[in-house]
Amino acid sequence: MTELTLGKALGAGLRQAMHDDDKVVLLGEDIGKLGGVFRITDGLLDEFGAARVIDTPLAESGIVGMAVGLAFRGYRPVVEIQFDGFVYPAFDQIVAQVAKLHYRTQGRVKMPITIRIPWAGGIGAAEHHSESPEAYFVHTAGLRVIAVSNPEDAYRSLRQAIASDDPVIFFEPKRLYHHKGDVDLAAPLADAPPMGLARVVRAGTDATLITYGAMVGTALQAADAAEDDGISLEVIDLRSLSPVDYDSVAASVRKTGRVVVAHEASREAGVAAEVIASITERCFEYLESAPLRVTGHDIPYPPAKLEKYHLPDLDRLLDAVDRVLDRPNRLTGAGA
Amino acid sequence: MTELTLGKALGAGLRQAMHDDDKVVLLGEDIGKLGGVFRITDGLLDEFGAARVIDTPLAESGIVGMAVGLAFRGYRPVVEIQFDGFVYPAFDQIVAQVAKLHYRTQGRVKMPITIRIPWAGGIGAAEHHSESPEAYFVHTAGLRVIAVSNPEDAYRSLRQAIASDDPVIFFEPKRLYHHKGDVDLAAPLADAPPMGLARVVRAGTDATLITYGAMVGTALQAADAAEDDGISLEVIDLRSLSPVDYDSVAASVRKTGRVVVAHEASREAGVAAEVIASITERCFEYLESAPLRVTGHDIPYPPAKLEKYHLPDLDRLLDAVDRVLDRPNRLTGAGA
Amino acid sequence: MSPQITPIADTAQDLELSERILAPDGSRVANPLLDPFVADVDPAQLRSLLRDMVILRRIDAEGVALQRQGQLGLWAPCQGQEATQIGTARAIAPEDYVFPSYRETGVIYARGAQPGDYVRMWRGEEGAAYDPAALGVAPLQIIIGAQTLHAVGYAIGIQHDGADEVAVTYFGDGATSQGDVNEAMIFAASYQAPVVFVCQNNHWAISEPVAVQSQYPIAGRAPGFGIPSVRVDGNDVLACMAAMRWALEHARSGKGPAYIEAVTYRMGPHTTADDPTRYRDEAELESWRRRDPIARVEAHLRAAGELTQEHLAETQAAADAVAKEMRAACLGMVTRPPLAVFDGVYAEPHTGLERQRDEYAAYLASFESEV
Amino acid sequence: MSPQITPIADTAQDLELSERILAPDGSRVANPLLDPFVADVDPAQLRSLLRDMVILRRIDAEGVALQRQGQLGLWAPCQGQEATQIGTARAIAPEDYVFPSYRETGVIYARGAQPGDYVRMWRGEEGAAYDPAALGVAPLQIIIGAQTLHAVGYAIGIQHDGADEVAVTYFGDGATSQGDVNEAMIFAASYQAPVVFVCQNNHWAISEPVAVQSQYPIAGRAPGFGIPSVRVDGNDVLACMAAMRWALEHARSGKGPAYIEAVTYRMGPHTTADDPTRYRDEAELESWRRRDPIARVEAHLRAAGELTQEHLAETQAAADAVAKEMRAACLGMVTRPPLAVFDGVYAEPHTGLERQRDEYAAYLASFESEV
Ligand SMILES: Cc1ncc(C[n+]2csc(CCOP(=O)(O)OP(=O)(O)O)c2C)c(N)n1
Ligand SMILES: Cc1ncc(C[n+]2csc(CCOP(=O)(O)OP(=O)(O)O)c2C)c(N)n1
Ligand SMILES: [Mg+2]
Ligand SMILES: [Mg+2]
Repeated sequence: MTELTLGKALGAGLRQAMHDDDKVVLLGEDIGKLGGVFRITDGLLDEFGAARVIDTPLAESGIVGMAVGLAFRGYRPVVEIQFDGFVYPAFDQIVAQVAKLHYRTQGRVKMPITIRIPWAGGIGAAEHHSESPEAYFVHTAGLRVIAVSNPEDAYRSLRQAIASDDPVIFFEPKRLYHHKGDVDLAAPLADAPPMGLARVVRAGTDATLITYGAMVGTALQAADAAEDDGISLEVIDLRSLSPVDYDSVAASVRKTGRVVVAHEASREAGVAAEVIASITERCFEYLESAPLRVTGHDIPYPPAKLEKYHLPDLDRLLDAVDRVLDRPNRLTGAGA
Repeated sequence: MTELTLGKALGAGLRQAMHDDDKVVLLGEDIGKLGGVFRITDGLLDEFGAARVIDTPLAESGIVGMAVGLAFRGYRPVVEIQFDGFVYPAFDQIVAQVAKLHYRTQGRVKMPITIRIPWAGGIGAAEHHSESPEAYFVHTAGLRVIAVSNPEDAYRSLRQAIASDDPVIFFEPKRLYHHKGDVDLAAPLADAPPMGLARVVRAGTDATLITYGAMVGTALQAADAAEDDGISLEVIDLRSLSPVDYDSVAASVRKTGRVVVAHEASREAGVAAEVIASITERCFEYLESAPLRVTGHDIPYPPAKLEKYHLPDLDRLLDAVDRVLDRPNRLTGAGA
Repeated sequence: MSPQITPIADTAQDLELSERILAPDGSRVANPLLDPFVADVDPAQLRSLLRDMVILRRIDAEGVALQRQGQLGLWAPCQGQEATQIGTARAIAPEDYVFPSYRETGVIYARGAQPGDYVRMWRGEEGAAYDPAALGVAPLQIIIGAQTLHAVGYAIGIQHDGADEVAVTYFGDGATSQGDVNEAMIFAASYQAPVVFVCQNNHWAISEPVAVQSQYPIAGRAPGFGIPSVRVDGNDVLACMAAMRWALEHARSGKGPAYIEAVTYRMGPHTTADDPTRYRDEAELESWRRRDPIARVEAHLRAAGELTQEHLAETQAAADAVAKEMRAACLGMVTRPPLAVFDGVYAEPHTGLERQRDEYAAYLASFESEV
Repeated sequence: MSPQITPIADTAQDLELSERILAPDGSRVANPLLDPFVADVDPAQLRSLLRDMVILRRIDAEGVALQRQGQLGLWAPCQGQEATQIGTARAIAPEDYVFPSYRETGVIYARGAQPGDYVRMWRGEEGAAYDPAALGVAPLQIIIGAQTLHAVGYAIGIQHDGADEVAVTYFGDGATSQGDVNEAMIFAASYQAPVVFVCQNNHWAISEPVAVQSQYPIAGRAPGFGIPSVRVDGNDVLACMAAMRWALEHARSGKGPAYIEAVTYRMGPHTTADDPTRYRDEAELESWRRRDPIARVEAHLRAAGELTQEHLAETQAAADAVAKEMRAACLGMVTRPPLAVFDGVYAEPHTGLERQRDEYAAYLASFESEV
């Protein structure tokens, strides 16, 4: 085990993937000499050269379109989108080409493209630097969507994403880039659990708290706080947003009967809506109260000074937990 | 009352809006001499001239970006995207600019842009000509999303969309363009119900069937068929997908306790997920069975010869109705 | 300040502003720029180019007929563009790779398409018309301009592989307005990628004349990006072949991308769903009929005494045979079973979709058990 | 085939390939192209340009300082680009409208920004730094290149209104690779819209040298689209002003769009979050220090005996005063209350959002009632 930040774990994952398969090439803005604005690709240019760590012109549609062409040629491109809010110029290439070419050709043309997206808010950034666009990609058939929450998962699932013959949109929570955790760098990929599995991060019995990305940490804090109150929360890190591992989710819901789904992204037609609709379909008879969503508001990401009023935090999670448990709010006494 | 096809009703709506406000300008590919590939703008070039009915270069991002600039200048641009699948090159301009500029400027800069999208499948078309991208826009805060199902609504709500100071993504079901209905061309806009209201198209008591666009017709057929079986279905046409008129929806669900939500779009994180999650939040105690979704599969839109196996049809609706009513399948006897 | 290129006054002026080898009347024009690239083309080769153009026109007519008869959902005719498509495509090496739009029937023909390949997609049977690897041609692309970036990416792959192949991309005049096509030029120039851009300027993007996209010669854009370009008479098969050989040689020899604008004309409707009488003059069409790419080569060969009745008859027979095979392939196509809608969405198992497939299979099976 | 423009060998060669009026040492160079446009600029006016550049540099330094002190989340310095920004922006008429990127501090200064306007956005208080209508400047744009299309749309609006205003858009060298910027040129040329494109080629897009985007002069692209362009020494305030006057006159008089590439240099980091030592040589920076846009004007005025200690002292005092006001405005900013996150999402009531707002208000209120 090696202690690494999430950022370094991602870098290690890229490095290992490039060693494992010389068809893996990295493309993006500023990923070469600079090592990316988050330094995820730091050192890779020196190690693998400019033919495999490619600084591109400043055009996201161009980058993803170029990745498609490289995939046609048998490469496994890994694209870095500089920030979440800059993926939209590439939306057409992702939705109409990356996601559909395998289907269009009945599997004759593979699109083993990984699109890494530094993701989500809470870092006091300027507009477009804190977006949570995952639902767009979850809604897009033909893509897989991964969201990581810790260094170990980051290292493993990035390698899995790159090794996958399917296109993967890979979300990296920016505000965790400097969070540390143990990573088993030597663990063979073959022994790893499949990329699509969720993880019960903490077992519990009273209610299930489902989330992903940076909010997994908040959910664990909520579970701690709830425990002080005698409430046992089960926390699930979805890890894969498409497909969602509904077997694990349903098993938990059947046990607890109460559910909160949380994410930073806005609410309307977001991932939480999907998870709740699916839970309701599968576990209706087990539900003891209405599953609730705790999400960003349905607003554009607000200016940095106001983001704390947008992002779900510990208190909002606990408030929802209280509500699914039909308890008065533990903080305020309201709702009794 | 005048009998018009949905296509003609839209044309009449544009014409009226252009008469009402000379800041209304139309932009798009082939909307001038040709009158659009669906002839919706037929005659408008002759009537209003090339300064107000503007054939644009072939670039959707350019078109929407140009609309943004016109809005800055005080115009009310109405954009025609030629087909649903061609809106993605404009995604960045829509999501990062059209949807956010009003918020960015705290209301100082208005974006009264209407983006008309000939929409959805069932017309035996080639790839990218049958897409249902509405969930992307529903998930995007700052936009309003309208989907019409008949000439009367089309005429009225298109005028409302254009008159609205907010950006509206306006979905027009292609396969209904030739469907006829009565339109009151003289009804003053001021007397019309607000754009965001849903409509109970058919009252019923046993279950609520919620849908929008071309599937409203299928839902009505299902209600007819169910009636023969002694089942009373309430059919709701959402009309507005953002905001959804949850007051109307909830009123129906509280009455019937059973819900099917249907759309052509794929399922994961689609509009039906949103509607079901919201219904569950609001009406949990009223639900007698799990709300079900009947949707397109989570696949890219298939080749034309296979589209009938993708699009929800009467039988799939009835099958879901039977399931929410805990009845054996009325067609097959299965599930008993 | 910078020198302005002259705008094109009218479509008639267009061809005068482009390079040619064969004049509309079939006479040979000396062209120091292009001649060297087709010095080897003897009458036999020219007849073979003519033959391909005639066959292509026949395939195209069959496509229109099949659509009119309800056998195809749509067809995008390429009548009038035979010289551009055959002339350029015949120059491409088998190991090169082509990224076309949807109108390149002649290109896939030249790459060895099988009879069913012309119609499979337009009939709505499959997403791709043919096996890309078999032809060295990416699937027909409907999203305007998207394929140009793919070609550049592929070319960068060629470069990394140290291969001497070339990626070729075809697109229309309308497409030149798309961001993607411009980004493709920028990426290609930045990496000096071995890619050839072929703009088929057929004067129309559906109902919009090329002047909506550009009032200046489109080929004039490439040099600003650092890409050498040539503007050829797209109805002159020799000029097209010569230009393409130049461009391929340029790209193959490591000099980076090259750009061709072939000035041609779409004689038919945009697609079978289109009614061009709404937006274009019969007179314009008529003027282009006089520049027919096939008539031109016939006139040339005939004047040289190199075209016999036998040649013509053989060609016509070959064309009819291809059309017949194409029709038979079309009518013989068997639509895949319902569950095929789920095939090929993912390369690896996807639990969500598998469940949907199972549910739908059970649903379909419930009808069978009914009987 | 088409004439190739010479690629730029190195950054030093850059300025030689551009038009100038003032040489780096402050001496005046005859420029028949540009001179007529600044014939009226007397020493007093030149001093006023210098004054603005000095004040801008001071504002910029204050922005950096405020960021370092934790008062701003980020700052995008424009040090080195003062001549480009002041020279061009001073030529723009009040009724014209500007669509900037995020680095145009000098442009909003020249348009009459208030002290708080420089920092409001970077501090994270509001999405837009200032009232667009008050300055005739659209909000700072972070999405690279998006604003160029807005300028074109606005210009088309001007055209429809029959007004003689001009829309101006600023963007970087990196931005020229974006589809949007190319589409903007295409739309502008198609409609002959009164828009002026100002590319600030400051040699870097974060860590990428301009050669990644283009190995050829960027201004060379515009003519291919039918847009006349000029490449000016962006560190020469007179050349920038002259070029801008030419471009504005061109656009205002109905001749359509015009394009300026101002060749300048970003002396500081990309933003305060950037560390340029990772990717660029001190030697390159040093060579550009010798071409400082402010020093150049000072040298010129001093040599002409037109710059006194008093002038300099007055300017410095004015700069310090602006910086002080800016700091005070920054420190005095009051963050809006929590519920302000909901303000301005829609212009008209939205039932879904209203409900969310009410719920959140009730949730917040529940804490208050707690006490
Ligand atoms: C992104 C996108 N926008 C719009 C369309 C609709 N469309 C199909 S063909 C066409 C015109 C294309 O013109 P051109 O590029 O000149 O090619 P041509 O059809 O003349 O071969 C348009 C607008 C599309 N297919 N894709
Ligand atoms: C669409 C988009 N992609 C990426 C970014 C991230 N980004 C911000 S500034 C920048 C470099 C811009 O370079 P240039 O256009 O030369 O402007 P400069 O910063 O030099 O003024 C990049 C890549 C962005 N803001 N928007
Ligand atoms: Mg064309
Ligand atoms: Mg720059």
